[in-house]
Amino acid sequence: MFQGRDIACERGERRIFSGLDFEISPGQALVLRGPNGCGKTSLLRIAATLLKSAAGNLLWDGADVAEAPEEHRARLHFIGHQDAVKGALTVRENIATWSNIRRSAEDRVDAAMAAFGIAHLADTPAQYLSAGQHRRTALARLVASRAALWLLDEPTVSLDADGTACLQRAIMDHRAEKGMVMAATHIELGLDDVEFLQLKPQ
Amino acid sequence: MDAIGQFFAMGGYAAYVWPAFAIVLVVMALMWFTGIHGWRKSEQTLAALRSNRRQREGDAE
Amino acid sequence: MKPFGAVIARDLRLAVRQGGATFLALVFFLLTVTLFPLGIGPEPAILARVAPGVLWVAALLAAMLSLDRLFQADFEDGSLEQLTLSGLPLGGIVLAKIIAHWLTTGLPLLLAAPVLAVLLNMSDEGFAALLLTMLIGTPALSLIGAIGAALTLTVRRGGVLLSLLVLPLYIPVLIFGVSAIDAAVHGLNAKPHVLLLAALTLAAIPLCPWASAAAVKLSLE
Amino acid sequence: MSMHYFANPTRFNRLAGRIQPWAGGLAAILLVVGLYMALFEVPADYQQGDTVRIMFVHVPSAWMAMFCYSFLAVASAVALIWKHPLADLAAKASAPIGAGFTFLALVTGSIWGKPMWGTWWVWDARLTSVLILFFLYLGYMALWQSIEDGQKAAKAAAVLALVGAVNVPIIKFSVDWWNTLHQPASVMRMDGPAIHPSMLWPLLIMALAFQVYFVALLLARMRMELNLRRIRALRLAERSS
Repeated sequence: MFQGRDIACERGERRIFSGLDFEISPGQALVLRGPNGCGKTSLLRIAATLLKSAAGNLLWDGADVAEAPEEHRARLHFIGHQDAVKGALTVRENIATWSNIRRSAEDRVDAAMAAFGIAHLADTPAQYLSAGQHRRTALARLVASRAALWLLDEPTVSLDADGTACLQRAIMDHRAEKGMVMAATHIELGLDDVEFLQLKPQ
Repeated sequence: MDAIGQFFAMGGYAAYVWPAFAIVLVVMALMWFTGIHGWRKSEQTLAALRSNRRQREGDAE
Repeated sequence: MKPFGAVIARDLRLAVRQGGATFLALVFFLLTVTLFPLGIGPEPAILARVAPGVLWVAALLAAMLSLDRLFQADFEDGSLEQLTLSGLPLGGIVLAKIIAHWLTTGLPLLLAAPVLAVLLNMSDEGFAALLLTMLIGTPALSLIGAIGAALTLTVRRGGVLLSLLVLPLYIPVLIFGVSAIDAAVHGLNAKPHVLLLAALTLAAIPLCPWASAAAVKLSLE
Repeated sequence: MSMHYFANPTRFNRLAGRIQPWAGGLAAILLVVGLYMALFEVPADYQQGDTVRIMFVHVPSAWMAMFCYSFLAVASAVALIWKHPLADLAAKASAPIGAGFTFLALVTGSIWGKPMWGTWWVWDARLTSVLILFFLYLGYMALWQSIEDGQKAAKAAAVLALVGAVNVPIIKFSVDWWNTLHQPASVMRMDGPAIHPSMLWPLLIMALAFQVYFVALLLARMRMELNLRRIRALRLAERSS
């Protein structure tokens, strides 16, 4: 169970949002809604411990995340606007290096590439790939890592219809395995029983 | 007259003593006035920004 | 493979694949050293006299110029962000990247130094000291340089600023390094200088990654 | 009265407003008294003649150069550790003043040395350390300028100040070490002959004058930085509303 209590966020001297609560139980997905600049990305970055919240705290199964940030980071996977894909490395290497660094199992790399339809590009250096294929490589890392919590910031950017379908399937499988998802997205991901969190502009 | 001349000669080292003191005073004065000027200008800009913000809020009500 | 080793392996593989970085550092080192005889004149006695200083200054500049490769590329494509989320403390990640940077910069400079010492007609007693001080000193260059690289992460064209921040901090390493070689060349006891240099590097190992991590963290917010 | 009593910017602004003119006036008086004593009352030195008078501006400048950097480092530590809102302003405001004093210490030092050594610059251990300190100031100020986001710049500068502060003694030690290795036949040690009593008073008065001058100018610059921070916030709010 991943909870946020009375979270507030400040950028520069401006307060983006405050007093925000949310709760995600295993197998559940929470989609953030709201206009641009209302703090969707900031909330995701706070949940990923990339950004310190101005107030409030995050709880994982009741325990405060701030006490053991490293543990929290080891159980989440954050997909931001950037793909973090190295042109000099092949697709397989791009995925495998991250599973090595995150100590997750090697064998899921092939399953991950298959899940996002890039298995045929496994040994092609990433510099020859299109933006969509870069995005699929980045998203494939979600499947390759054993992260319980997926934090997705506009995951479908530069994905085509087929890519989006792969993402939906991956999310469904992830939720079936009691995984949790928190996503900021405009496109209807077509997921059933999803919670929504409306962020109001300040 | 000689005492004053003798004083300014600084025992023959006038070319070193006076420039040293002059540079110190000039640089300190420069730092002082740029500091004060910068502060005054920021006060004016802030006041200007605040007044037209109040004025804009006035129109909005 | 332990995550710490995985980060080093990743950086080394990237450096090998992209190839240029080590090569550029070595060519810069060679070029800078070659400038000095052209400037000072080929007279062997003079060259021998300035050789330790020239070698160390050139190596130091070569190491500094390749510092922006440490974080910049990973910062721009989002990899640095992912690295901070890898469950490994940021200080550990930074130390791993510094080791990879040293292996691809400091070590090659170390291997090239004796060859260039011949160019400068350095006396034979100095060679052992040159290698020893470079072995001990170049890690300190990568460690201290990492702080500058982290501080100038969010700065466009931060290269010049990086050198302004880092060069003053390199001075102690330079002084102890060169004085050790000079002592060896003159047959004096080089031990105290070498020990001081080693003390610098050992102190830098825990402190610099911690400071660099703090600087990286704030530019990622 | 907790540390944060003065943290409230408006209270600081009012307080600084009251202190600033008095401090400025006091600095001016002390300066006049000090200069008068230095130039008129103190006898010429038997060895250096009248050039010793330069000591009365060189030594206080060098002291202020060191003091400002320590002040900057402490303010940065307070800003980083206790998140005191005004501490990073104080650090940012004190850097140019410190750099100014370092520059003066270098200039007066080289003028003072010229008659003795016949050259404008001698790689004396003390002067070299002050020169390196000057680079640390320039690096610190350059870092502030080159990061747009005010909060990030403050934190980055604070980290740099602390790293610099740790390195100042190491650099000082290594330069002294280097100096003893290449000991030029330096005729005169930089801090001049033993300071006999008649010189002590003008030196202390000059040092106090510089110190009070620093406080007055620091307050003015801090209020300016505070205004600039508010101006930036207002402009940001305007742009996005």
